[in-house]
Amino acid sequence: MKMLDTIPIRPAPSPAANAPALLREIAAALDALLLSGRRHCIDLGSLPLSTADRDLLRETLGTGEIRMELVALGSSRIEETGVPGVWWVRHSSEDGILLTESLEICHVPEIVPADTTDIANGLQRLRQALALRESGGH
Amino acid sequence: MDETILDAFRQNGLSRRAFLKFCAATASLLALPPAAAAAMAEKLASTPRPTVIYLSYQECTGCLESMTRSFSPTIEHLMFNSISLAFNDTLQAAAGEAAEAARKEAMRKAWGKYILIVDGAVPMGAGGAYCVAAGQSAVDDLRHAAQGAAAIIAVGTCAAFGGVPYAAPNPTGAVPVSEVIRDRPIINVSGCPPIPEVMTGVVVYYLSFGMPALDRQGRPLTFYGNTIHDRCYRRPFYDEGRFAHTFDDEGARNGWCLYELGCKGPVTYNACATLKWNQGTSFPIQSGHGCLGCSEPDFWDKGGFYRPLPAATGHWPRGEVLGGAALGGTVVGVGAAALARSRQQAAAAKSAKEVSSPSPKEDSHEH
Amino acid sequence: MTGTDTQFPLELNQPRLSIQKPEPRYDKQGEMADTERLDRAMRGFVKDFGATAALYMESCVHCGQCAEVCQYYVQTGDPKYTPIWKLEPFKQAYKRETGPFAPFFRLFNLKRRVTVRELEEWQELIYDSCTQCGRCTMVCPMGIDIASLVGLARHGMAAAGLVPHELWATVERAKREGSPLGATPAVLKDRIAWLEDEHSVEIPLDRSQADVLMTISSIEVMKYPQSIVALARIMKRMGASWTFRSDGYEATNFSMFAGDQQGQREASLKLIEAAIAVGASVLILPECGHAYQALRWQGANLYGKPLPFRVLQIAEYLAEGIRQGKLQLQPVQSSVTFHDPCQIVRRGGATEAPREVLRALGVELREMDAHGAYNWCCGGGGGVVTIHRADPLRYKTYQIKMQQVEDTGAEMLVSTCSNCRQTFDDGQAHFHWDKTAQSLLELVADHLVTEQE
Amino acid sequence: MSTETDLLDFARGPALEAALIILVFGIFWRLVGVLALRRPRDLSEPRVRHAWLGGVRTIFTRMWPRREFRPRILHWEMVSYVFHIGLAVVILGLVPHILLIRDITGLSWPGLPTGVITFAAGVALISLLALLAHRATHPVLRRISNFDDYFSWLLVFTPLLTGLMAYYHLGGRYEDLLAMHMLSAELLLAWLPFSKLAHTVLFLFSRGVTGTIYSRRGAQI
Repeated sequence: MKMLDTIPIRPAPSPAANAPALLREIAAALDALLLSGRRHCIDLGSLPLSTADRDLLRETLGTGEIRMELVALGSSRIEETGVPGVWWVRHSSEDGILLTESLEICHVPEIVPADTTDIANGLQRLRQALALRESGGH
Repeated sequence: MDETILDAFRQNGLSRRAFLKFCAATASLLALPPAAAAAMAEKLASTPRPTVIYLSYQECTGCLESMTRSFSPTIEHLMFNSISLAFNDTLQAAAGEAAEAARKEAMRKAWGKYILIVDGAVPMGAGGAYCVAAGQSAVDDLRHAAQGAAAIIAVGTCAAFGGVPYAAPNPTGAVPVSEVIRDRPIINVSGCPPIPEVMTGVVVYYLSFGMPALDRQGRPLTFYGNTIHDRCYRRPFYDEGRFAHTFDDEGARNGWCLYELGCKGPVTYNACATLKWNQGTSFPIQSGHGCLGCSEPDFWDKGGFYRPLPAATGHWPRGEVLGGAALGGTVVGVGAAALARSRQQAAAAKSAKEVSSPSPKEDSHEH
Repeated sequence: MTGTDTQFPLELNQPRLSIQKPEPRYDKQGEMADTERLDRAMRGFVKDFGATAALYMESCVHCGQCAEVCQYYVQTGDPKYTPIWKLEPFKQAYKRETGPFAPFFRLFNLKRRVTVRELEEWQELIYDSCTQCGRCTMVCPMGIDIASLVGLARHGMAAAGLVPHELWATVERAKREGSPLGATPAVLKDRIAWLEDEHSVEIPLDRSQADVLMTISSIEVMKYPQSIVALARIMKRMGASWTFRSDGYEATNFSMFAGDQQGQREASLKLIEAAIAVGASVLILPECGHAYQALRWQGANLYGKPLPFRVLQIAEYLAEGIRQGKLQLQPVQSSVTFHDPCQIVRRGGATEAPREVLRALGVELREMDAHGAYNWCCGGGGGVVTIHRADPLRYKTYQIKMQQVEDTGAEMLVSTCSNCRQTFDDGQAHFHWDKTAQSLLELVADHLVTEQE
Repeated sequence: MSTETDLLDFARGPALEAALIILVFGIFWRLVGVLALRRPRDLSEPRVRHAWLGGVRTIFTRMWPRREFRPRILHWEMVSYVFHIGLAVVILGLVPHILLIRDITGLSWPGLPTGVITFAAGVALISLLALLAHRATHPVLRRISNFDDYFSWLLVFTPLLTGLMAYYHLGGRYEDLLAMHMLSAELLLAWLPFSKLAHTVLFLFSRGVTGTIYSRRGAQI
């Protein structure tokens, strides 16, 4: 009887089929961003991307200047690619599982700027802390 | 109870960023266009956290087991942030009369507004006696609970289409929820079990956008809009005519199409091929086994899991039946020929008589 | 003349060219109710239906290819001349009466009964526009032998008295006088005596014993007597023991054309019995296509047992003689094209014999574009040449043949069927054509190596 | 429980069984009903021995028209050939079809890529349309065509069309289209023995018989 791990399993070959179309979509979205300021988002999870597709995307877009890490409900990585205005966004869960991966074409991804309510809440917390410090500092 | 979902997030110490991330992940899961994440965020930010009642009848708890393994949105997020799970036999701490009392209280408070999740088929046989809890039969319980529900989500193939209990010979007279309740919107989330993210995703979708678009089987098109076959990574092999003929042949090792081994992918609507299972790890076909068609009605009774789709479903004895047809045809053919021959003989005899006594008119010809 | 329509008198002795556009008409023989006529037609048609004919009737896929090779359709473009359409009422009758689903069709009346009107209308299609040449058989992708089915259809038509007058009259005369053209035994004796005198040849008649029974077409007796002389000279040269018999000489069988089976059988039996009476080992059929069909291939079946002698068409006999060195021939210094008589070649299988003879004559044989089994019919077969009203149609089809012959550029046109020859002569006169069809037999007789050598 | 999958189950189960029974029953009825008619022995002296060999040969030689006939018939013969080959490729090359045949008969062979099948089906459909147009316009074909011709055409056309539609999910859901496809093909099978479509079997016999008769006479056939 053959051991299971001796059965040779070869993965099916998968050429880069979708990346070229994606790159053209990105170019068009950048055009639109420059002209009208419209932001665009491409959900990479909804497309069948092979390893070759990913490699081609990575290679073509390159690495940019900004790399951010967001820690909320697990970690998220927000990286600008070598093409300014194109952001590679990866959200992971608390267990480190990739939830969604997208390319955002915008000046800054929407999730980055601090929200007014959150700022207000933070300000409130800051004031409380200050008050506590002033009252209890001595 | 008018606390919104965003409020719930904040109360749990989460920022709007986390909320946006939740929405983005969920929209991606639901295969909504990226712009819908923003719409969802807006809607959920203002939607009151709904009450959910989860009832279990003839089922195996496989669906709930599956649901608790959802990674996006996680069941924890659902329970703590998005919904108020007021009753679930298995998950709640309370038991017995305390549990029943809690349920009654929750239903009374949210009467007409709560979401009812039903898991399992409903036995109708013997007056519903095959499934009784707290002195009430499943069918009566369901009828009552449904009256106060804004919508019903039938989770699992048993609740949606009858599933295992409904399979022939169906000794308990089991029926799907849709045969008991006809006056409430029902979303069928079929599968044995359904994909965890599909179950949680449907709940979030319902909260964000209301009733989803359904197919004819009452399933959300978002998850059940395509067949496994159409989204299968092995589909190119089908198109090239490359098939595994046995589970251990060259084709199977090469990962070729499992159609010949009985894969029901072409007629099975589900999201297995795209969402996959166990946090996107794999799905049956990727693991080398054909699709059983578990999200389709009557999948137990379709002629066999390993019979190829185009094969006849009936298990009639081919040789005997067709041989009999050939024999019958031969007998009828011989009969028809015998009849024709006897008519020919009669015609020949009559014509011979005419020739032997020629008609005077023909005879009297002169030039 | 009871039994035929007096409105259209028969003019059998008129020269053929005097016939001007005849009125379209349906001929009927005998007085009987339509139902009786129909009953007879169906019985006559159905009673001979065997598995083969039934198979053909079942197999047609209505592809229409038969029309494209039929001279009548090709020359007129009229779809009613589609060969399989000529059988339509009979196909319908078959499906209703004999086919495997016949009881079903009768029960639900899915195939309605054929009417006498239809049969009358189809008379032209069954007789006037089909020479039973069998070209359609050669193209049919299902291999349906339409020509043989037309023969069966004619059985029904004849039984119902729905035969064109001239053909019917020809048959009647053949039955009454022993010959369709008046070559009675007495006339035959006279002719032979006169020919013996005139040409100083010996023509044996009514010998009691002979190896070879020679038969004759009355067309030859009446129109081409030189053929008989040619025959006598060749037989003498070959040193054969042969004879004509006044009790069995007429090789033509117009009853077969008309569909009169009784008559066909009687005519064949005369020949068979005469051959047996003289103890012949060979019965030779003259240059006549349908005689070959009637006796060579249908004779034994009508007789009921295999014939105790061989049946050869004269060209086959000549070819044998040449092969055995009994005939030496002088070369013919001319280019020749050969017209294949349908019943001898396409439907008879004697394709090579006449060509063998032509080769022995050293001619330059220029085959027509379609020859052998794919030959175009002269247009006179199947009894069509007897039907006066069919003449305009026949001339149209004859044009194909003329063109074919012209295209070869051959100096001489040879055939081995007096019925074809008669058709050629008639067509030649009609179109003032410069080509005369020659008899292969006469050509051989004219080129025998002279006695001294 | 749901009608749409019931339809597919019906097509795969009872309908298929019924169609096959009718097909086999009908073909035997028709063939035996014909072959059991009188078959008198031909008593004439054959020119050629073993004429049946000629019959077998004719089954093949009659597949292509003789040179003499080609100018007038070859073009439509080719269209007809294109249709027949296309149909054969679709019926015998598509893996689901092979699996069905294997399920019924136990016979199996390798399939063809679906691209080839789609192309063949498209070609078959187009040639069928052309043949219909030809039948509806050519005077000879108009004259000799009957209900059988047009209905049989429809019954051949429908499974091809529904098959393509099912494959490409055009105009409905796959299982509905598949059910329609199977039902239409089953209707075709059940109709076959009683119609001109029986030429699929009859051609062997009618060609063979004519080939035998004329080979026996030594004629070219």
